[in-house]
Amino acid sequence: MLELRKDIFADERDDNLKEIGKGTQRQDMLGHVTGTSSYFNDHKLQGMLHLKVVRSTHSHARIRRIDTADADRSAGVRRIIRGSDVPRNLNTLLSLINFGKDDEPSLAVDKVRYKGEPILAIVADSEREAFEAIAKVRIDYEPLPTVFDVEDALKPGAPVVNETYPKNAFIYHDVYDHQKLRFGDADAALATADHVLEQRYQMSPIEHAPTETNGSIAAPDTNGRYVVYTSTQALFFSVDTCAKILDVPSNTFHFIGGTVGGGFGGKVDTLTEPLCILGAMLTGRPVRYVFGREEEMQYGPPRGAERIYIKDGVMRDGRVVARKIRAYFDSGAYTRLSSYAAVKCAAHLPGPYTIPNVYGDVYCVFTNRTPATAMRGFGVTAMDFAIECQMDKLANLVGMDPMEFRILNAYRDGDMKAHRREAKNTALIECVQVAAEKAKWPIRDEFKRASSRKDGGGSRAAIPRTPADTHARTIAPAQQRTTYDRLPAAALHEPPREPPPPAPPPPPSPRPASPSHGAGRFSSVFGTRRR
Amino acid sequence: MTRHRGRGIASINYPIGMNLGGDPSQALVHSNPSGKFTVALSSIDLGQGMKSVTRQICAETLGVPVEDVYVDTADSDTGPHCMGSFASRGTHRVGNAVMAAAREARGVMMEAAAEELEVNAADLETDGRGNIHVKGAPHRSISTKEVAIAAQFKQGKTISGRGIFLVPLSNVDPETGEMSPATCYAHACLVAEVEVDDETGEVTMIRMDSAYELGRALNPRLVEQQLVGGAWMGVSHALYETPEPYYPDPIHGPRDFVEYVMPGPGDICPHDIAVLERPAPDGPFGAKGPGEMCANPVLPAVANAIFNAVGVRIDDLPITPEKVLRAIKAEGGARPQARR
Amino acid sequence: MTVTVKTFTSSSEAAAALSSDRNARYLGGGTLVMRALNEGDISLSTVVRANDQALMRIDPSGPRITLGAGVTFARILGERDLSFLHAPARSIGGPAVRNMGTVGGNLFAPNPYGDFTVALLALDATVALQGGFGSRDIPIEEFLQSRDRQAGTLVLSVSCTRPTSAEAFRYRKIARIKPKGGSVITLAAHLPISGGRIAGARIALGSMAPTQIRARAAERALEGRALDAATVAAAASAAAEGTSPSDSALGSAWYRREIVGVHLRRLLLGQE
Amino acid sequence: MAKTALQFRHNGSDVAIFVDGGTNLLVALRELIGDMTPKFGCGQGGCGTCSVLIDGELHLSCLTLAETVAGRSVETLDSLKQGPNLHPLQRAFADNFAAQCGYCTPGMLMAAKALLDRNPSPSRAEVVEAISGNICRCTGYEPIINAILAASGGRASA
Repeated sequence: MLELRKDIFADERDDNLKEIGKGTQRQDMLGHVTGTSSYFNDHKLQGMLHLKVVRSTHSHARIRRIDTADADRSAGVRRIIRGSDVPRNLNTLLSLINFGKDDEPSLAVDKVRYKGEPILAIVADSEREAFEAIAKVRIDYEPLPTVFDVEDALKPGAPVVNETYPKNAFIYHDVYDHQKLRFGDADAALATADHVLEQRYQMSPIEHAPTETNGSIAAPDTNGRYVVYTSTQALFFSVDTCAKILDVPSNTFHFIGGTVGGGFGGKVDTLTEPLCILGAMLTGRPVRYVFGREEEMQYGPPRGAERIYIKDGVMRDGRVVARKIRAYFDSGAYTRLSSYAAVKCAAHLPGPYTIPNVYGDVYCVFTNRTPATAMRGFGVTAMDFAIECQMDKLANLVGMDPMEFRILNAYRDGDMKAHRREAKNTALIECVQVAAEKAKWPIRDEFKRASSRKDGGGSRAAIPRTPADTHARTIAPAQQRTTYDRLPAAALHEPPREPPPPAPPPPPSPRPASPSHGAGRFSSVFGTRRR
Repeated sequence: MTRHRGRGIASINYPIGMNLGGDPSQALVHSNPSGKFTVALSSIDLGQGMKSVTRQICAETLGVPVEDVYVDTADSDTGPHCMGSFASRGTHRVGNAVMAAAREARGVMMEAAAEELEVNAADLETDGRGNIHVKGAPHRSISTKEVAIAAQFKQGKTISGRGIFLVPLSNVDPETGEMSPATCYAHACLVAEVEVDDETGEVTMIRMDSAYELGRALNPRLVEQQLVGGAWMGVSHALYETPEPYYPDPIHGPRDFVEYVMPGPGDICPHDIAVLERPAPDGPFGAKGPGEMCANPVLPAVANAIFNAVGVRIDDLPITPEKVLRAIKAEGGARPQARR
Repeated sequence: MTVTVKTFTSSSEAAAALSSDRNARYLGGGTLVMRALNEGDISLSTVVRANDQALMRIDPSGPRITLGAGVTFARILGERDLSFLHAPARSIGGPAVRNMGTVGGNLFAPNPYGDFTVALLALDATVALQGGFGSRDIPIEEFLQSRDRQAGTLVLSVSCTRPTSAEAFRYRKIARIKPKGGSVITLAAHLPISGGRIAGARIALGSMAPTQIRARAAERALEGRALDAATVAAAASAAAEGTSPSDSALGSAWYRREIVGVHLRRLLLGQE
Repeated sequence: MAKTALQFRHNGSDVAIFVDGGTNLLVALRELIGDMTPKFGCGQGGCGTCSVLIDGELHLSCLTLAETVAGRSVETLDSLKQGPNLHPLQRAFADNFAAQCGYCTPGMLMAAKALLDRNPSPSRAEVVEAISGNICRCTGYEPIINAILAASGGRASA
């Protein structure tokens, strides 16, 4: 049951609109209820082949030898694709926005870093024949020590998961193994707080579990192009990622998607498209690569696990005066998007409250598990769990009603937030008030009268004196380059490239002799000091 | 055997969009000669309603009925660039781009109408039903269809528009974390009521009451879809879901929908929702985005309700019956807190 | 090595085909065999079917009833005479799975499935098997203990005791998901009362061991006693004895041991 | 590969196809007949997106060996609409906003039809039971339950 509370903030709105605010039927509803909405897999192409990947059976191992002799001869096999067949077999998703280093191969070559990592792609006439060929592949592994705990991974001597980041942590600003947030003097405030509460929170991974699994169909199209039907949540991310990995101009591809059977963040990673297109390039036939459900659950990227430590200082009157947070994002074996989640998480601290002293360190850590990715509430969901459980405990500690405790500490218009921007357009207090009303949860009049638009700013608008870290870490930029990484460091500062010419010649092969086209990046950069 | 009830709350905010690469999205809007409009996007509808909400934004901006607009998503040959559907950016970023494109198209449409009606374009307004007329003189009117025909076949004008929304780049300070992470924030507060079985640790959802502030409910039915479905996912995250039930030990991972547990149709509880609208200054018609944040308050609210019911704190997600039972046993039994 | 489907009109022919081919599996309702095929189980290359109407027979009369191996759960739910089996039949899958899944297939379903078999175990079932060398009846416990080796035999039917009264047989499946989910534990109890005392108690548990097992210690605690609170408490505290549950995605061994007695007590006392 | 000839009724029309050994009905419907309304969600029997009616009974097409439907009648979501007119269940799903991504919708509608064909005025509990084999990841089930109750003339509320 949904009720629109038009009475609140009415003075800030024009409610005399014609189409906005109406419960108009969805444009796609007729398609949905008649089953005619067209998803990526609803395209039947003549002579379609089927791609399945051979996945690592180890969480961490060196690959000594890959023997495909029997598999090559297996009935119905059209092509077995190895890492060496992938034109640029190293990528990181956010390289399109110049954030992070290429660290993940499309097909593992010398080492596997998580159980289920793709090593070979087998293109066959039928799924059954692909499965039969997979069973005939022999891979000789040399198992390596594994690490699965984020804090263990950061300890000296921990197994190195991903050589691009030898300390098992994403490197921020070329210097730090975490993103910092510093606002005021949290340690000093903790020392004088009436109560200090330190707690540990943990969220295990979460699977997106969309009813439609990840997948794509790629087919040679007219004039040397490839048409790609895809379940992607980010069409141009996928187009440009494929152009980079396959080293062809992006307009080689005609991507079609847009109607997707649920995503929740699990279809951002361009998981299937590069190999699917490569399969079509190498066989000249349409190729489908769709995840089975077990693949989706085990090897499709989850929402990563997070471990969070919070130490709060609170006064007897209920004011939270300091919040110190250390958080670890479990990125799995590769970066994908967790590097950004940590930054988003740092900006989210200390939650929707005005706390004068905030200190945060957020780490993106590599372990030997399935790489994590974005999911609904990315970077925030686990932190909100931790903060709000903590708020409940603090309210209990000082003997306050938890609703009133939140209103007391809520941020208001004009307050300075810990990431040093003024709070505007806030509405937390009103939400608490209305929820209390709906739940028939009594709160006192003074809290009913509170407003996001009153009593903020002033002294709450100041940026407090913030001591510099006394033990600022001086990590040398950990730039160990791998054998795959062909991007010179200077490229990070390259201006955006011109778009490719409108009508390129059809690519003669997936590996053109001409200079790299695929490295074109989106036109801007994630902020670093150097800019 | 004892079952105990408890209530818990949580309040949250959520950033709209992301601070990466300016988070841009583009839209193209054009009319055919019958005055019917197409919005071309490369943005994805994965169920959240991208096609529907941008359609309403376009119709409102153009001043035409929603039936006269059709949104085409996700063809890389025809749809201009969009970062993608994530980070609660769809309604806000893409909506803004569509609004800009529709505004430009409307400008041409009004100029073409002005030429036909031999008035100044500034003196014209749309009636939202497919007509353009002189302000204060509804009889001096022309239909959008007639305008489109005139523009195409007589005036040589394209009734079309381009739109982009781009956020100024914000550097992140390595030492302090100073940055502009988002342009606006949605808010929520949720009260969860649960029942806890102190012999089995099983938690049953009894009801939820919530207030969500999301700028403007551009389409209340779509908002309801997100909030109801999102709260269900929040319950699911709180009590059920994990592909690694023994994290950090990566064993016994589920392989199917029997082993990956999510609440079924018999596990849902009544949920009363209030929607507040404090328009975001930079949102399309003030809208923010309800899609992601709707799940977030449920997790801590449920955890806090469990504490209220049986006096144990479970700080590890998901809060399985096993964790609850272990905690109750560690405490020597359930310790119900003050009813609220 | 693609997949070959062999369809026979008699179960004996099907059994012969099954026993002569190590890569053959018998197709019942499809919930196990078709899933294996879909997921790329290449050890399976021959699918054997039988259109023998004998496999579809239900004999609901008499103190022991017989169900053909091909009888679906939906059909059991349609038989008024089999109301004592309705709760276990209804606990399987959603409606589609109940229209497809069979009594015979359920005997082979691993944890967290095989709930109907828990009921059959409590009801002292016997399994009629057709092997390459003829047919035989074996007690269900013997069948379950040797289940891994039964791939080459065909189940023809299952017979079980009809409880003397509705209260004499109780069944409950504990799942995380409502109304349907995989079993955390499944319990079935057959407690015939004779002269106010329990005579011939059989308690069966699912997901408490690699296959469905009897809770013999709990049975001993009930045998010869009246079904009162003290007896139930004794049975409940003995419920986990002799079990060997595993950790799984649905719960740990520890959790299963902790709650099996609670649920047995609630089942026997008729509590929710 | 050896092919087996197979004839059955598909949404009221006779169809004849050749299937490979082991082909399931979902693949036969989608790739050989071209009826894309049943969806692949798991191939395990766990999600219900591939639900169809076989001789009026709800079945999972992914777990049905295609050749077992020889001579039988298979109905998919494509059979629900009568000409241009939506089936009452389709209308009710639309009116109740009971679809978001739409991927589970074909299976949900078939499960709902199987229920209403046998039980025209089900209780809420019966509706819940009827869709218990179908996963929806978007809606939280409530609007789907309400839609089915509304189509049956039942009370559409929580």
